Amino acid sequence: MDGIINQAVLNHYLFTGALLFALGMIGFVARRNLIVMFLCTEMMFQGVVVTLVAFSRYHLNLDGQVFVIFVLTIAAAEAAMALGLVVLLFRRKRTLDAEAWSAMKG
Amino acid sequence: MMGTSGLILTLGEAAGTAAAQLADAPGGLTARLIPLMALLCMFCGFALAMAPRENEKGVKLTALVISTLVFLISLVVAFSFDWTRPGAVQMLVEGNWVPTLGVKFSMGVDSISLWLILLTTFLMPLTILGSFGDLTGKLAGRAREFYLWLLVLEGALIAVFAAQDLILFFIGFEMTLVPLFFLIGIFGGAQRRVAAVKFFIFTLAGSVFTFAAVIYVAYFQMTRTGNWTFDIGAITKAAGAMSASEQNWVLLGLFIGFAVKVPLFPVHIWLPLAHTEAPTSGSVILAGVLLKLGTYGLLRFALPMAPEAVLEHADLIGVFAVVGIIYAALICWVQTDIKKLIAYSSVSHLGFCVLGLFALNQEGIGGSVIYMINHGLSTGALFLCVGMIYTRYHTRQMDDLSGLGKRLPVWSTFMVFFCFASVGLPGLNGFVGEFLTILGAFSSTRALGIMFAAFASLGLILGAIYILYMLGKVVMGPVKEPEKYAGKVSDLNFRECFVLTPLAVACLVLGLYPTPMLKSFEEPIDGILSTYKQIETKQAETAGEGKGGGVSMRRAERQEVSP
Amino acid sequence: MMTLAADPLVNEMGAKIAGLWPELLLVVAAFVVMIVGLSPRTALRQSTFGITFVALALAGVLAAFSPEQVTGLAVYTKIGACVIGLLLLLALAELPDELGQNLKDGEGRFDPQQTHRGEFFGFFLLSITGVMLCAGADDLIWLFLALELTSLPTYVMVSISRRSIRAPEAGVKYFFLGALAAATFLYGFALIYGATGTTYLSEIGEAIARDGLTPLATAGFVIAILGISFKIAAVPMHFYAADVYEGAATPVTAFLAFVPKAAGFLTLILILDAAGWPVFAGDGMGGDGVVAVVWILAALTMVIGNVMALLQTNIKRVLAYSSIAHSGYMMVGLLAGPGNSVNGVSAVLFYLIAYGVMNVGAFAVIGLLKRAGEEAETFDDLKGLAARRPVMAAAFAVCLLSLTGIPPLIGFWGKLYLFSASISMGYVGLTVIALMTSAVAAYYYLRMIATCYLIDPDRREQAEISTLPQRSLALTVSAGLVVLLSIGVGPLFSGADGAANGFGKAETSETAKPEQGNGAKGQSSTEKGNWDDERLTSAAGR
Amino acid sequence: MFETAAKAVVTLPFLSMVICAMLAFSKIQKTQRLAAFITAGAIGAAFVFSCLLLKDLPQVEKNGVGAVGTVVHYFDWINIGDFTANFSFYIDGLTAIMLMVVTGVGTLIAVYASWYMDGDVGYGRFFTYISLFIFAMLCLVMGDNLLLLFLGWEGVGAASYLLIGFYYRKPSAVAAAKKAFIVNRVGDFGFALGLMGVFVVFGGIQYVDILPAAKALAEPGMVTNLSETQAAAHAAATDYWGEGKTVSLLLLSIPFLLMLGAFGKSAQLPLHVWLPDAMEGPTPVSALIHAATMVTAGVYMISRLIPIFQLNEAALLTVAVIGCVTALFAGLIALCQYDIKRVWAYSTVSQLGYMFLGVGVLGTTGAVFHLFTHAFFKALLFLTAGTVMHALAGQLDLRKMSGLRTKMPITCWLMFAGCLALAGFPFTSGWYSKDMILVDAMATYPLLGWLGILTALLTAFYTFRLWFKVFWGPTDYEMGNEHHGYEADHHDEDHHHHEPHDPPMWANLPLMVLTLGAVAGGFLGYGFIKNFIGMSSAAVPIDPAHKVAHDAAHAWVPWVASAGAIAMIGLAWVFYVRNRALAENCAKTFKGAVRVLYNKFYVDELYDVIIRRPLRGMGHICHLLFDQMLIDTVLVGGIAKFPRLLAWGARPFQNGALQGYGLSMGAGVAMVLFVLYMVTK
Repeated sequence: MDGIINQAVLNHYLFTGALLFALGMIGFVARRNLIVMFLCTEMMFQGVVVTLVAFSRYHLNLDGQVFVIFVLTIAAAEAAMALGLVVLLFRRKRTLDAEAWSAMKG
Repeated sequence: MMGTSGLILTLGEAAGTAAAQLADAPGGLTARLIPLMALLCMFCGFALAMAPRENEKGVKLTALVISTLVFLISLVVAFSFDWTRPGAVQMLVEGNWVPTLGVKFSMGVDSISLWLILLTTFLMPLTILGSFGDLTGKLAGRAREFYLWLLVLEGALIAVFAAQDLILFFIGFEMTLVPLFFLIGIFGGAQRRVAAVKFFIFTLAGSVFTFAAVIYVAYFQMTRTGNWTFDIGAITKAAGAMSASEQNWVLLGLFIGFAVKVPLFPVHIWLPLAHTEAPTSGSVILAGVLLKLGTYGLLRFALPMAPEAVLEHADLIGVFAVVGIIYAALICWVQTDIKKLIAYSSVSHLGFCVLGLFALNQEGIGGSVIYMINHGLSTGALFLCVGMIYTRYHTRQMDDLSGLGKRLPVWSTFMVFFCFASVGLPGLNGFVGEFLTILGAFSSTRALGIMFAAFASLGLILGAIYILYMLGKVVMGPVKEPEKYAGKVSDLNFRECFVLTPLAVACLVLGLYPTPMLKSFEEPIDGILSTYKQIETKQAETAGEGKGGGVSMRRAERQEVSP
Repeated sequence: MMTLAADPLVNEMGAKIAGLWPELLLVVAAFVVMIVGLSPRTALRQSTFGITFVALALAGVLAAFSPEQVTGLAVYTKIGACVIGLLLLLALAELPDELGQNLKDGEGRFDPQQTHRGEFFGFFLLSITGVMLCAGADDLIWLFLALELTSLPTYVMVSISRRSIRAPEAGVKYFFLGALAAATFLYGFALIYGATGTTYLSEIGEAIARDGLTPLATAGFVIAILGISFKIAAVPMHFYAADVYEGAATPVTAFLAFVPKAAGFLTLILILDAAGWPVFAGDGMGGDGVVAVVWILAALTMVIGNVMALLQTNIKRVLAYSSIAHSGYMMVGLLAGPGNSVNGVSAVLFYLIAYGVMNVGAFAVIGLLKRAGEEAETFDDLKGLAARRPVMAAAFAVCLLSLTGIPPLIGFWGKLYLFSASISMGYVGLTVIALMTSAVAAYYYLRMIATCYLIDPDRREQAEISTLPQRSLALTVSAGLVVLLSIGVGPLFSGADGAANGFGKAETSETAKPEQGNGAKGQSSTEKGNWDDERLTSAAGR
Repeated sequence: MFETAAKAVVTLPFLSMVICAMLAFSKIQKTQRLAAFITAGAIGAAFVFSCLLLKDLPQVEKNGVGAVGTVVHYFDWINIGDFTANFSFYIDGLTAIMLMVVTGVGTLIAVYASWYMDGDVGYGRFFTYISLFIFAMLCLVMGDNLLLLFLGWEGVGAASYLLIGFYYRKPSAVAAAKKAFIVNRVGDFGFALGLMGVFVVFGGIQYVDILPAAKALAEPGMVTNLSETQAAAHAAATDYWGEGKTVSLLLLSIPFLLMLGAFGKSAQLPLHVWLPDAMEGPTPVSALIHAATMVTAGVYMISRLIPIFQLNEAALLTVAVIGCVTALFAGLIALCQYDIKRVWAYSTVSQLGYMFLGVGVLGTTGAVFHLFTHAFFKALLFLTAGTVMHALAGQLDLRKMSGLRTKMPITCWLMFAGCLALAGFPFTSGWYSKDMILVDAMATYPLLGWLGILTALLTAFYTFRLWFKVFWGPTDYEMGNEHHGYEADHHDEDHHHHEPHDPPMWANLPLMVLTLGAVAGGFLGYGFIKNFIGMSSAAVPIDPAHKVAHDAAHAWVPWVASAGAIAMIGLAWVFYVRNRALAENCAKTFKGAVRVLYNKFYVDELYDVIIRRPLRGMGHICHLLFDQMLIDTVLVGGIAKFPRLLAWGARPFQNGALQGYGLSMGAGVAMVLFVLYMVTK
């Protein structure tokens, strides 16, 4: 294992990860299409992934990267579920607008 | 690994050990009578749920028989109680309940608990007998539930008074809410739902503070000894060492809960509503026994656990008590509903009770305890009387009723008698407590003082005013009845007389010969006051070194003189 | 702390597997159920329930005889999950039939696309497996996977649980917000990993003990806690709860109120343990932030949960908010941590089981109420229940009173335990808030009881009461358990206590604690200087 | 024997009460008669036992030390801590006198009442109450401690309440009963506080403890061998609070507090208002309770506790002044009343004023003597008035009767004897006792003495005004419309009411005995009373030489008073026999004064405006404003609303939109991180 990244480089990666995470969150709030919203959560996951990988390199161990593999797996599973769910929803209301699903409140 | 043996298995095991522990209690069967009473009430109460709905008579009789049986058992307990040492907790039954927190199922009685248990068991059969004619109309066919809850209530009350474990006390304390909630909510008047919910929430909201204080005191005890226990004796012993500010908080916590239960001005507001809406039996037990849980709690916990805080704040509490006495009495005077009037009079009377407690001397506390019992008898009887009127005329408005002395002479005689007892006529029971509590406040060297006694005594005048006002309207005056029932009602029947007579006799006996009871209170009260004596000697010592200080000096001088 | 050796190289696969037999059994059973559920033969399809039931029961027995190396926490959780799982299963049993998927009597043509029966029980088993795995986790990755295993099936269960349009709505809200929360706690995990350089909980714990809670670690823990508070429906991640609970079929709601919550709390216990119970970190160790955050969140959770419940007319929403509030109570215990005399962790574990039991009872009643084939879930539907079905009403009342915390029911014992722990850690203020809010809670619980008992039934307004034997059984059993456990509460107490024994007890015993503290401090002061060296050596070791 | 007798005296009326109550409940009209026999028998037996006590008294007294009475323990009553109050009796000369009065007059009146109440539906009930009253009164006079005194005190109050309200369907009777009890309670309020003060200062409330201790305090040199408790009381009293000030204040205020009780019970200003109204009760009740016995309890109490009153000169002066002013005040009102019983009622208030004047100037002998004689002649006057009322079917208005001498001669002359005694005609009983008080008063405070004489003149006038009006002049009367206290239904009107007539002989017998007492009680009882007071705690030690000188110097007082009284009788004769028009002209001339007097100086109205209405208003305010508005709605309601308020605040975040929830969650996370940053910074 070679190429220890230093604190400064780590910070760049971390910043990138945090940015992705935050963008994902903003996107989730700002967009109305369910599929786009789901992609935004995926983006948040990717932010985490970047962070994990950066730390992994920084600490010089593989825990982080192992973690990333599992995160990606779970993300894939979620994507599959999301697809199913979106299909189910679209069948019921013929729209993917998140606003359409706000009957329950209070 | 810990706790791996499976929940069900351990549960069974624990039940077995608990049963074994119960069975191994020393002293044979008599020693186990107290939990027996409580459990008998509970089990039989719940068993009533399985009784056939049609067999109302059977249900009534069963309830009566069970409560009478419990009364008899309590008499056996009273006779096997060693009256030469009334301050000691006797017939103690202990079993581990929750070892992790040191919670025990422990019941035992000293003289104060025993008298209050006797009050409960004495009132209950009479109440049940008195309620035989109550469930009519829409409520017909619901006798099962009614007597179920009454019996459960009795069990909970016995548990409260006999509890020697704080958690057990608290369990009983809170458990009383449920039966009364249903009694008021199902069998009450027009506003019964509001009343039931208000009663429940109000009391519960108060008692959460008590709960916090209880846990804190138990925790404090743990820090002193290293073991968790909720044993009342142990906790009380340890609690005195709390710092002043801790004591203040603990007192505040305990006080809020108990004050609501008492109920003390200004948190009395649930009581008139609960009383007016409750069925007669509910009112009787509510006024007769349940309110005493508050004063009993203050006596058992607040006084011994936070002595310094009590000394500091007794005057303030006294002010609330006195204001309550006068305030409630004034309100009584403008009531139009007889039951509401008596309900407010309870607020006024319980003010005396609290005042006596915080006088912190034998006279005051002894008076307060006997007041608890006496108020239970006389006010309970008054509620029964009002209930008898209500079953006849279906109204309790003073404007609708007048001159019943002519129509119902026997009832009127009882009514006047109990009113006199309630108003504190010497020779009847109400007087003993009322006088002693005021005397305690008057002569107290630890707190309160003459002005408290003076203002409390105004309650005597106002008490006479409102009670006579009510008598003058209802019993006396030209005959007036609701037209629907005019001339159709009959005087008390044998059953009703049979309900009221024992109460009247008890009122008279306790009014003329309360000394044995009072004497039996001395020792337990001494136990409570010993904490205060210690504080005073401590203060006297420090004061002896420095400059003389108020309270302790007075006390010290008195002690020098009296022996 | 953990029984497993810290070094992953010593990690013997066999030993680990031996502790996972219950989980393995459940996973296998889940697959079996999924396959059998697709069988065209009605009898086989209907056997899914039986298989699930037997599997759960067997898993419970297996868990009870777990080998030595399995932690007390895991064993306790597994048994608890199996017992409550069985209750939940009883409540859920008739749900696929209620959906009218032409399965019950084999009438109509079999359409594999229309049947969810197998999936339903399969997902159910998988989710419970997730909870069990959570308890045994010794690694952040494992924890993450277990949490997701718990959650993912529930998304599906919610979405397909009802024919009503509300079910997909609940599903979409649950799923999307769940993903958001998952990303959040994952981010926290990443930061924890970053701060300590390891994903092993025990090593994280050592690192924290060594270095204190660095700002990065603190941020990691707090973000993780925030993310996980979605699972336990705590502020600020509670928003979904009411809508999802309302939208899902009632038995599924009961499931949601227990299973993810249990997983969440287990996770919180584990990561807070890794954080060295920040409370003890006290001065200089940087735990103040975590404590403050948990304090505030607990208070807000209790307050918001309880007050919002007051406004509801829908019973399921009321219970949803009450579920939020109960999370708040448990957070109070969590904050106390292993405590210095009463183990807050064991209090939380106790309360989880207690809550699970009474919760099933309360939801089962609602599950039995129907109006025009749909769920009847408003207060009006409860009117006169006592007169019509006294036993059912009594069981309902017992569960609700227990939720209120009326002694001597089990909810009271739970609160006693929680609040003793928090008071003994000095959180008197928080305890008072908890108690006051529980008095507020009494109002809405009482309102339900009052509606059942005190309001006379009006013929036209009456809801139908369906006769579902298994759901009724679930109700009866849980009410019975509430009563039984209330009286014989000691064993459950000691069980929870044993489960939490691993946490803090040794540290807090009078002698051990100061030594450890000193040791940790001394270590950190000496080794802080050559942080880089250490990093290098550890890297070389790998 | 002595002890048994003492116990029997109290127990008999109690048993009688229980039996009568049972008879009353039985509702069998025939057995009701039995109640009268039982009551009269019980009280009579109590009288006999009292005589036995009397006989034994001197012997017992010789063994005692000084004026300390004998204590007979019956049973424990209220004992707790340091506080002891038993059912024990304290028997000395004063007790003996009171016993004679209570049981003696009580027996006579019970016999009379058995005729008077005949045919009333509440016959059994009436005698139950009478027994209760006698029981309580005996506790009052025999109790060995202040609390038992208080028991009797309140007990007679309750009996009085029940008896005044005997005709309970009459609103006026109900109001009067209520008033009596409540006004008495005001007095009892003071009494109870005084009692407690006594307990604090003296460490006990038994006479055996407090009386010697009080004497020791007043004259420190006189008692040398203080007992332990007394020493304690002494020490405590001098320096109880550690400052020496507060307690002396308490000690000084005790007499004032006790006095309030006495004023209430004995209807002195300003608590006199209840007694005239109390005449709503059956006449025997008025005679027994509201003239002869109960109302004198205040005098008894002050006499009994005279050592404590002696500790405060101002208190004694207050008692004397109040007594004197009340005497005059009530005498004035009596001049202008038209209701026979009310005249006698005001006269009672006035005579009680004399007694208070007596004790106020330390003339306890005179006061108790007057109490004794007054019991006889006032009972006689009331009973004869009752006879008249009975004869005229409840008619009591002086303006509606005249010249009844011819119809009921016996009654006429019986009342005449009573009037003479009341007016203080020489050598009647009233002359002896009243003038004893006047001499004492003149010797101490001459002004009060002269006011007393003035009152005596008024007394003579109003007494004979009544007698002349009723029995002289043309025979003319208007029947009342009452049948046993209630407006008569015409169909059951009793025939023998149509013609006024004397009662049967056996009913008149008690009246004759009373007449004997009224006429001869003075010179027969003079030595007896003096002797007994000397043997009691009420004896005031006075230098004998001094006393003789005083008496000699004021020997003129009785003669002046009686001369004036005779003159006033003459004046009354002029006004009400010779020329009745003259009286009416006079009344017209002084119309204003007459109206004020007729309306009793508007005291009732004043009390109504300044006390009753404001108090009831306060009740309404407390109920509506404080209880319902402030506490229930604002305070409790507010607290109850608070959680909902919070919930309304939180609700907008629960808007049901997916993004909204996402936003809230994100914002929540951000805020938490911000807080974290602030905390750890």
